[in-house]
Amino acid sequence: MGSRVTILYFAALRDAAGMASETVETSAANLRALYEEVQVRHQLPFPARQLRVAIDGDFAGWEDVPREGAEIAFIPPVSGG
Amino acid sequence: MGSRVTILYFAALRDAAGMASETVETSAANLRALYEEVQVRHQLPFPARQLRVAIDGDFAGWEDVPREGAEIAFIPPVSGG
Amino acid sequence: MKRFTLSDTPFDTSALRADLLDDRVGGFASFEGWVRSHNADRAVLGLRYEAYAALAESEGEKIMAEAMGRFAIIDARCIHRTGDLAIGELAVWVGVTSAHRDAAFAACRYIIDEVKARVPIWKHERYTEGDAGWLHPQP
Amino acid sequence: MKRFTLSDTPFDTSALRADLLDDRVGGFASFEGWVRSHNADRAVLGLRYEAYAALAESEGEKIMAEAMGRFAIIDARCIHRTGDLAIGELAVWVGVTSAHRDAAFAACRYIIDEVKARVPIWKHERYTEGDAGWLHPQP
Repeated sequence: MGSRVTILYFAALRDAAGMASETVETSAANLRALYEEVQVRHQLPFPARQLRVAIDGDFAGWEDVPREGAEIAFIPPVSGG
Repeated sequence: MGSRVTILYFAALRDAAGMASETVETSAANLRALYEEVQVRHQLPFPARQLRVAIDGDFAGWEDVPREGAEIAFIPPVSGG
Repeated sequence: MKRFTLSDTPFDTSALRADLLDDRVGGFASFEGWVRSHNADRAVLGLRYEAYAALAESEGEKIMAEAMGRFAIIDARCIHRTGDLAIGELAVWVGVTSAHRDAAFAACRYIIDEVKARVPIWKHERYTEGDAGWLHPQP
Repeated sequence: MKRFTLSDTPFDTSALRADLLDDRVGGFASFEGWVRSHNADRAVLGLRYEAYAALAESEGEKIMAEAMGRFAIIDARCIHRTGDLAIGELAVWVGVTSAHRDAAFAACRYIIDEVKARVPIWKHERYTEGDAGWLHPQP
């Protein structure tokens, strides 16, 4: 029984994935496992430890569970300012 | 044999002296002695140690000699900004 | 009231400053980030900022609330550009008012440092040599 | 070129800022001192700044040269009002440009601190209770 989630990609992650977002069915136990799935599939250039992760527009923890319908963003190192 | 110098007064010193400047004949050996003369005469509200002194638009030392024709300013604590 | 905003067009700093006018203010400190012609020794043609807008706005607002709580300031604003910028254009503006200058300087510094460290905005630079790339500095 | 000036009329900060535009600039830090409605718990009606102009200009210029030498900055300006000012008017403005923000903040802070400590300018405040007086803070 998986969850359907939408994943947002920004900056170098978007360039590597070749898309700004995708909706996937996942059975990953937590966000770390979900990132590992997509990292392999898209050959994403960052290990999880260099990223932050957000659910529905709030920063979240890597052990959080990908809830059905969630919007999940993997946040590469920022460079504003 | 004294020197003729012009003394400038600013802010509370000017209010106390009742004038912005005066030209005086002085035989004071240095600027400290000159200040002591005018401090007594005008009842100026600061001891020399709270002031700085300038000659001809440059900061000077209290041991400097009042040269003939010099423009001397006693500088009360500043409050710009 | 929003203290942190994103703008996809050039913004007018005098309006932002006027928004902070208050007769209790003695000190106003501000910081502006401008697009430089060179970065890390490479000649830059121009750049683009991309943001995760929803999270950038909430995290930016959180930083402003932290600054209001930590420093004896009267008010503060920050605005950050997104989209394409040319050399010399304003990328970010921070303005802080206080009764005394210590707090205004400290809060202004805190805001720009935290915005650069935490707000999900990314810079994409185009170089005169023809290549381009995202900046993802490792902390 | 003069980096420090006295002005006996209100001045336009956008012209001063424009004077510092340079495509090597990454960070611009500025500080403004505004006339507050209260000082040390007393309600202020307005104030007057008096300067020993010749010495204020040379000492101000010396501070700017010190800042240029001590910090990795590109340029800096400071302007200080003299004469009568109302609540909310701008008393002093400092602007500093640099490639990186550390130096701009540090130099901006240095300039305003040194100007307040060393430049022969005096503030005369008028209070709502009818009295008035010079401010001569003891160091």
